[in-house]
Amino acid sequence: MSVGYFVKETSINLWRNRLMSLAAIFTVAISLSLVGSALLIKQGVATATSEWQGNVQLLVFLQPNISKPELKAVEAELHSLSTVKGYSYVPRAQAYSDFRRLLANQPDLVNAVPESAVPTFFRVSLVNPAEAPAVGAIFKGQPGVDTVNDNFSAIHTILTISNVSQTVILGIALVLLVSAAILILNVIRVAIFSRRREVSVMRLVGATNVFIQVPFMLEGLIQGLLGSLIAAGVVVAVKELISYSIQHFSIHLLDGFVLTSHDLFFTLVVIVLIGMLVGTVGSTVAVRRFLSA
Amino acid sequence: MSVGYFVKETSINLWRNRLMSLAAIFTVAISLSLVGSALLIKQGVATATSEWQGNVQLLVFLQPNISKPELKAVEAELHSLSTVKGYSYVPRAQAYSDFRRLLANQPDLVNAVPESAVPTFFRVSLVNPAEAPAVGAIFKGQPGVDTVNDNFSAIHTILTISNVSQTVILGIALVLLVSAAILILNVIRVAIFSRRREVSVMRLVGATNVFIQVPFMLEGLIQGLLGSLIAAGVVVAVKELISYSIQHFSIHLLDGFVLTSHDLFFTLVVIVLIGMLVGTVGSTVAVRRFLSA
Amino acid sequence: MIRFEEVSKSYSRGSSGVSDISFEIGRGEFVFLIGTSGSGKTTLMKLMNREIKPDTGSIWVAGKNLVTMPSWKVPYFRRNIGVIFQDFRLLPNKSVFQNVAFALEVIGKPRKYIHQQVPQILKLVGLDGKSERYPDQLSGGEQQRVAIARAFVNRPLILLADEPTGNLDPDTSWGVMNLLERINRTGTAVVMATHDAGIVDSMRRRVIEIDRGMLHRDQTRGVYGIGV
Amino acid sequence: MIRFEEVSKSYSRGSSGVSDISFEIGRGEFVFLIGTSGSGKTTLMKLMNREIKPDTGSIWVAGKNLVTMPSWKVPYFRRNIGVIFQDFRLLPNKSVFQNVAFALEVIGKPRKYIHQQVPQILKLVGLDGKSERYPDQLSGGEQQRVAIARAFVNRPLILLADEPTGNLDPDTSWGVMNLLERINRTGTAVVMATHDAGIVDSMRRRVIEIDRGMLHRDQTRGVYGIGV
Ligand SMILES: Nc1ncnc2c1ncn2[C@@H]1O[C@H](COP(=O)(O)OP(=O)(O)OP(=O)(O)O)[C@@H](O)[C@H]1O
Ligand SMILES: Nc1ncnc2c1ncn2[C@@H]1O[C@H](COP(=O)(O)OP(=O)(O)OP(=O)(O)O)[C@@H](O)[C@H]1O
Ligand SMILES: [Mg+2]
Ligand SMILES: [Mg+2]
Repeated sequence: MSVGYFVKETSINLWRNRLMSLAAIFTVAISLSLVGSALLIKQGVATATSEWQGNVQLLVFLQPNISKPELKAVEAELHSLSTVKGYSYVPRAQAYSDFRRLLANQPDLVNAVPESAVPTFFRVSLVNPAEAPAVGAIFKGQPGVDTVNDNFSAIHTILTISNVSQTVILGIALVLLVSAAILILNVIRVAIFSRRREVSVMRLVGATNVFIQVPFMLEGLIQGLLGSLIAAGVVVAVKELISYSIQHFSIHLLDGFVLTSHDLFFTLVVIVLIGMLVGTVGSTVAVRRFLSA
Repeated sequence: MSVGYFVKETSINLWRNRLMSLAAIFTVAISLSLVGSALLIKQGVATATSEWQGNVQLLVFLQPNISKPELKAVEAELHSLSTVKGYSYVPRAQAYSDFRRLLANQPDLVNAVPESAVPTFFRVSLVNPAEAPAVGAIFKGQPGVDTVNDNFSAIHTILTISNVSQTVILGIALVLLVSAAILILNVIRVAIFSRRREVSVMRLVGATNVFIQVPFMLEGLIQGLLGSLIAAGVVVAVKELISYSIQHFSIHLLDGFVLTSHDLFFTLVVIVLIGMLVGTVGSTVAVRRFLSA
Repeated sequence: MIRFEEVSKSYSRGSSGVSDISFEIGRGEFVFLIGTSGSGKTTLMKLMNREIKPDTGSIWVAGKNLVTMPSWKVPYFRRNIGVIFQDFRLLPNKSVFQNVAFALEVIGKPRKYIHQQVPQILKLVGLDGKSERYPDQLSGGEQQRVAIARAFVNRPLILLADEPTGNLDPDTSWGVMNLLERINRTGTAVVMATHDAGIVDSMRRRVIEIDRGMLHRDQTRGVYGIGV
Repeated sequence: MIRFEEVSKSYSRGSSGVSDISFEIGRGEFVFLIGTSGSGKTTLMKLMNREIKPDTGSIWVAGKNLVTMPSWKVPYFRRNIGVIFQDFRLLPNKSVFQNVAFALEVIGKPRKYIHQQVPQILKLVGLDGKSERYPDQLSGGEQQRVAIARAFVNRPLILLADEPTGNLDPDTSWGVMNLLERINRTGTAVVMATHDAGIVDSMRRRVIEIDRGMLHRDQTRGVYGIGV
């Protein structure tokens, strides 16, 4: 059993059965491109969500007549809390202009509210947005604090959408993965079925099962590898396309939808490993059927 | 050339080559399930969008000191316009409670605005939300009208999201469709390749090309049909699953995401036609390769 | 019936094949094609059946010029010719009955005719009772006889038999030779490639000998070896 | 070397196969296996090679009990046995050289040894110059000779030859018979199924005749037909 023999054998077989090889490679490439793109999009959504989450803010409204020490106390409290990532004080002038912007469509309303009636507040960003209610509770009773607006229902909605869509996309990726595996096994099975006579002749001249299997295994491995490398190329292209579209058409909603090269790398590794695994296992299992006789 | 001969021939071949037949059927089923699901989701998004669009409203704010005849004139105008689907007058009391709800988080602001400062308005729904700016322009100068709030940027955002996602999903469906076609052709090619000897023997005993091709064509047709029927079943199941999830988990955001039985029927017809077409054409083309010699 | 005029055919690899062969075989003749292994007998048969085309020269079979024949006409041409291939070429997916019946289905014979003819011919070659078997369930000689039955069944004008007795025992071989003779007497031209000196010597029919692709001998009422 | 004890084997369809066969073949013997087409010669060969298992009875080959042999041992067992199959069973994806070399690669012979042995054996069967061809580029007789070369090349203990001259002309046949005799003289037992009465009659070796699956005659220094 020399390595040279198996290498030679495998390359001859790949070439002599190139129609079959190409079919297998194509199948791997197409199926894994789909799986990879789905995985990539899932990661994009995850990134976008944590980006959105980063924007979640707690607004601590202060009473108009808050005293300096009370203000200091609130600020000290914000400073000491480890769950608070950062905060900023919004003075009356800015709060008023924010208010005007918010109600720009109803000028009558805006005119009805004097600047003095607009409260000042702290804009607080949290380490983990899910902790917003707890942090809000700390300040709610505090002297000088009017009310705490955790736009929590907004967070909740975004988190729900994100979770649902991540689950759905992951589900799609899994369905695609299973489909890919079945499709690849299918095409390998059919390809090897047409070589069953060859296998039986090998057995008849005294080749052991391992000796027969190894070249088929290597063939499957190489087909899986080549197919998944093509798929990897497609996934990279898809990533570029998405990034380009987001920038070019300035779909601001999707600004958070950044695909990091880490995500990409992870996806590519997953794809290539799956391709090699399915190729190898598929051909090994397919050959074994004709070895049992 | 009797019909009986071809029917017998086809059924024998399907059975004697059942591994290949199953592989082809599986491939058709899996690929077309993906295509069908994508099509279905695209239609769901389209339905949801038109549902959302139906909720788009034009708010015609009236001046606090509007006179009765002026009010009548505005109402008459609304009544006469064919682009207006419906409208309702919102009196001060209701407008004020709407306002309170809107600013529930800022009680100071709410307290600062007296009920008398809140304007009354007409809530107008349009036949085609895209016409909102044009309709708005009609009322803007009119006596007694303060301002017109077409929440047009919201419509715009929703339409953009919807269009983008419909395009993306349609793109995915097309990619899946092309992938499906390639995968199916692939598996058929490989399956028929392993029967090339059979084809050459037929030629040698004087069978015409048509005589050889017809059973292969019928085989492909039946494989495509069976595969796409399975895919149709999967698509129906996907539809049920989506409907169930939306109701069960009360994902209100997706309330408009209704899949009509018309959409479903259309999708199923498309799938089955594609399956039959690809199966038939695929096997015909694949056999032809071995007929040229 | 069959006319070869200065026919040459060489395969891409090496110089093998046949070169500069001319002969004519008349209606109802019986001809033995002999020669050492690899001399070109099967190549000649393939040329007569238009399985391959010659490089140069012209071939006429059953009144048709095989060199200029468009490929869509080939199937119709082949229906006049029964061929027993050296490697049998049975359809592995069809039973014995179906394999033989196929030659009749191809030319559009009605079901009833087929169900009457096929069992008859299977009996003639000694395969009655094995008609439901598939080729891989038959012995070598039995497969050969299926091939013979298929070539006979549509009463061809010309019968090309490439070593039809190679896998048969002497008794069965003589049975097949009797059959070939009977077919020949009905006016069918028979061309048979063979290595069986005994058969050639006792039949005393026309012998064409090929030697390394060249026509070496064409003898009426010939024998296998010159020295015999 | 080979011992059959009351061996029976019937195929699922019909009653064919062999029944109640007993015989013993010693080291270095040369045995002809004869019988009409379909009598069971190939079935016996397949039993000796453990391609199939008997229904009842026991078979010993090269000191091994084939009935109880676990299937993972079969490949190692087969390396002691050279087989020439009636239908050649060449690997279509390998050239002539590779087909023959494969039998040596399987038993792990070094490259150098292979490159020295294979051309030698190909020359012996008259295929020098055709080693780069693929099976479908060979005449019937040439394919048969490749099969013969493959069976010889690893100097087996036992050689099973199923009609090894079926597609060969008389001269080449005699060449193959000489080869078989030489191999036999080195101590290899040879079992050869054949329909060639001339060869059997002039070699005068042991003859085992099978008739419809039963042992009909076992004769030292026998002839093909009883009456000859
Ligand atoms: N497809 C091919 N490609 C290359 N060479 C070929 C091909 N077919 C046949 N040959 C060569 O042509 C020569 C003649 O072959 P052919 O099959 O006609 O011989 P034959 O007389 O039928 O021999 P046999 O008695 O062994 O069947 C042989 O040397 C063979 O190797
Ligand atoms: N796989 C099988 N299934 C069913 N019957 C079979 C199978 N293989 C062989 N037979 C039958 O068993 C009988 C013996 O076959 P075998 O191949 O041993 O004959 P043989 O003596 O080698 O004949 P030949 O000289 O024609 O090669 C034949 O009647 C054949 O039809
Ligand atoms: Mg030949
Ligand atoms: Mg046999």
